Amino acid sequence: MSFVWGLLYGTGAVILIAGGAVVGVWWERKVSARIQLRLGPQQLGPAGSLQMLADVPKLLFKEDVVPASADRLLFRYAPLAVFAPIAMSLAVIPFWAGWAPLDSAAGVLFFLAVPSISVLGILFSAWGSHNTLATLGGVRAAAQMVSYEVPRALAVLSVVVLGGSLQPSELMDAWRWWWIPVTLLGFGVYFIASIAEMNRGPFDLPEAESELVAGYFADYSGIRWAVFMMAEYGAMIASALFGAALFFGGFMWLPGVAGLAVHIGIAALIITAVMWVKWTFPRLRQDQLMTFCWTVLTPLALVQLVLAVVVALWL
Amino acid sequence: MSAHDLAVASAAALVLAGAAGTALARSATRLVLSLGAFLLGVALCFLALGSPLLAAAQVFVYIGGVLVLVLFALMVVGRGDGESPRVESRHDPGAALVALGLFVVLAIVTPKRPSGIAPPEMVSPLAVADVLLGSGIVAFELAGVLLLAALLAVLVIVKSGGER
Amino acid sequence: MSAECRTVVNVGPSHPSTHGVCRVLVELDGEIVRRAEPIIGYLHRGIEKMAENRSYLQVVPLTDRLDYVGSMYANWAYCRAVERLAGIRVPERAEYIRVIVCELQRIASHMMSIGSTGADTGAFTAFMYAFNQREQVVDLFEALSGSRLTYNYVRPGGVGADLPEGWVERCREFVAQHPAAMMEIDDLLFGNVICRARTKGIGVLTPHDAIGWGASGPVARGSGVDWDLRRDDPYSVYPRLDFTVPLGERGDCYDRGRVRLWECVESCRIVTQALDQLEPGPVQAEGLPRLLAPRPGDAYDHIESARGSLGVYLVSDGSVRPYRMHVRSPAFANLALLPMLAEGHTLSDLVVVLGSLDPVFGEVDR
Amino acid sequence: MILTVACAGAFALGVYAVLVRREIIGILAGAELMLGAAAVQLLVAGSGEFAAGASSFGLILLVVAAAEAVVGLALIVTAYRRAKRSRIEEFGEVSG
Repeated sequence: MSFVWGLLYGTGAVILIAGGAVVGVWWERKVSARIQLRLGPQQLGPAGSLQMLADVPKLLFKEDVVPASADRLLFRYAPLAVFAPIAMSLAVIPFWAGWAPLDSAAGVLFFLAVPSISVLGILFSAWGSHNTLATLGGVRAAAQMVSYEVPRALAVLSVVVLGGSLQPSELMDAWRWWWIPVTLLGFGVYFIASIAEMNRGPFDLPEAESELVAGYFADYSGIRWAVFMMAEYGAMIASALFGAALFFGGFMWLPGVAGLAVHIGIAALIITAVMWVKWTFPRLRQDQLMTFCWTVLTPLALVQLVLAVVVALWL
Repeated sequence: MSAHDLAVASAAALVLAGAAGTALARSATRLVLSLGAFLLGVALCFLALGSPLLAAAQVFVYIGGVLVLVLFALMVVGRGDGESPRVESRHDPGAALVALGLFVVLAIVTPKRPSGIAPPEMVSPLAVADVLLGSGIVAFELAGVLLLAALLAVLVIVKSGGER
Repeated sequence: MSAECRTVVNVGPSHPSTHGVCRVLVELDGEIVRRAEPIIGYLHRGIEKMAENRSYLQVVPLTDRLDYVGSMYANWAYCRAVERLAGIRVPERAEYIRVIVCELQRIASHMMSIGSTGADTGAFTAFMYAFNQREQVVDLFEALSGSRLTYNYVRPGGVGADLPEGWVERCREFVAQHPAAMMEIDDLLFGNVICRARTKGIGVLTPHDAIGWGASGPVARGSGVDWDLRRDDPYSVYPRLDFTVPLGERGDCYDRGRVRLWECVESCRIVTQALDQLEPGPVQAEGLPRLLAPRPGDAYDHIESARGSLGVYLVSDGSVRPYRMHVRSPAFANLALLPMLAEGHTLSDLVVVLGSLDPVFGEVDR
Repeated sequence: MILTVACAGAFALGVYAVLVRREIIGILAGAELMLGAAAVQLLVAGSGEFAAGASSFGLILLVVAAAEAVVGLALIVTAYRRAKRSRIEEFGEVSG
């Protein structure tokens, strides 16, 4: 029975991410166009909203090129290894009072742990491509994603300390509105570290197009490339939904379906902010990226953790 | 055979297959893939044994951390010629005999749980925290000290290597 | 350390940040560039040789293809050499128009450079803002010459055509809004903390090296070398115009970028003054034959292009075709600095350094 | 039962890898096999009333093993950068 449920859930997650990616790409094109004095897509459908209907078949029908010198096994399945963990991480997001698709006792840890598997996929694709630029991108990705997991986990931990549980549903039951000011710093850290985790600007060094062309997915085309893109948007959606729940209460503001709408609304705002940051800031350099993580972000996360502990003890 | 037994059996199979691949693989790619399978199998074992906390920690620390670092080291060490680095073994009947003997001894002497019993109770993270911060506080603190020592050791190693 | 593990990376010839077709052979130690060697010639079309088989007027379109980001400069430098060779006097209105279009061209070219500084550091939005300005200049040029990239506008003896009706007003409108737009781009790009961190202290060129390696234009001025042909070897009507030459202090990528930015603002001042002083009159020297055949001899003349001192050397054997043409390309001399400036920085910085030298490979390879 | 046998097998394979591998990364992987197998066996043995204690000790084991792996990898990379070799027998020649 749980097996059937798992299959259903998996299909749902893939559909959610694919749909989210389609909407997200359109939205990103519109947002970036507004920021850049442009109009963005406007020919197909109202405000170009059907543009992705033209883009998706293009990606599907593109030739699936595997470089002759690539490690075929790694090259072919690396995109899935990047995508699958991110789809899995959606499972522990609390969408409803007392309910998450997988309401595990270690759910919050699960959300932090599982997406980190996708680093392996990135490394496999970088290695499998047999391409110097891709390898450089992979090495950068490994260093970056392993490092930024630390402040991200610490930031989430401060909410866990307040709630006293790693179980998403229990945590949300304990959620109170005054957590927002207490964990605001933590949200800042979570937001920045999440951008680094999903390899988006200004932390998109692994795929920096100005020096590494496209880094670890430079050799990919067609549907496999699209899976990488879906993984990126999936990570953005998952991080935004999880952050909206933990740091802003998500569905707690209104009962029922309205609460879900509020949750998704907050997540959409977070996603828009992620895009805003990407299209405004230049890219960091590798050494600056690591220095920022260890000397700014991690200490800030620790300060937030201490603050949360003090508040939790005082209560 | 219940669903739980099936899960345990598949986790055990993953552990064994991954371990065999790790010990015997010739190319670094296969070694890392096998090690990943083994570590994932261990995480599944933890889950099947009722400790989701340990399973998540295993994934977080090992697959997201240590395995990535292994790959990282392989990429640093193995680049240049571009080929996936070979990981040579010097197969030795003596070593095989030692390992086989160890296996037999271990399989016999280690305490077992009778199979076919109901899935174990889930261990809640709170219970683990009680133990770690209660009777296990010394071990917990020692682990922290060890981590700090490891961090310093790595810094010293890398720095001394960089100067030369 | 004898056994460093080095990776060799080919940046180019087809690569997003080489600003054309250049290949930089980079030896990396981790992320650090140990050696960067630009390999040029991918865009070599033999323009100097082709010029030997065309009449003097027919060479002008060839010079368009040298620096395709700033065609007006090569047009003008070539025309000045021809005029010196054949002793042609250019009407005053034509000289003013030349100054106006070349200063506009400086803005257009610097916009490309500043925009790609943004693109090289990953700030694509700054690129779009810069190109918005560049497009307006290109629109002005299109009204003037009919094309948007290779204008073929400055001709021996004058310019191709007089200013069309309403052009002066459009031009005034553009230069009136441009300084404010520049401030906005400055704020967006060089005011950004990440961009500062990415460009300050990167690729430092000392004034001594700048002079020694023959650097010119914003690259030399970014290092504080106070050298501008418009002022120091005055030509055309520049002595009648009031402008300052912006200088950098540290000679890093940041200073080179800022110098370009301020040059754009100064160009606006020059254009405004030139428009004010513009008098009606002919735009072509009268009595020029269809086929120029200067007396045997040689001539060299240079102007300050957006990239530096652009010189053209012509030898005539008395026939209707140049016997020999040689172009002194500032981009070529500036590009030679790349190995020195990039060494010891990271791969990401190499891209920024290359962008700050602003090479145009049509001119480097010729 | 199944788990115990699998763990014993994994542990023995780890010992074998440590004994026969020539590449340091291979040896390190063998050590990881042993530690992982031991951790699972710990949880098998400590089920029932000791479950929480076993989990806690498993967590500490995890930390220790991770620290070991990271120090080992740092040694590998540094040694490689210094001497450009990563095979175990070649280290006899390295001095200082």
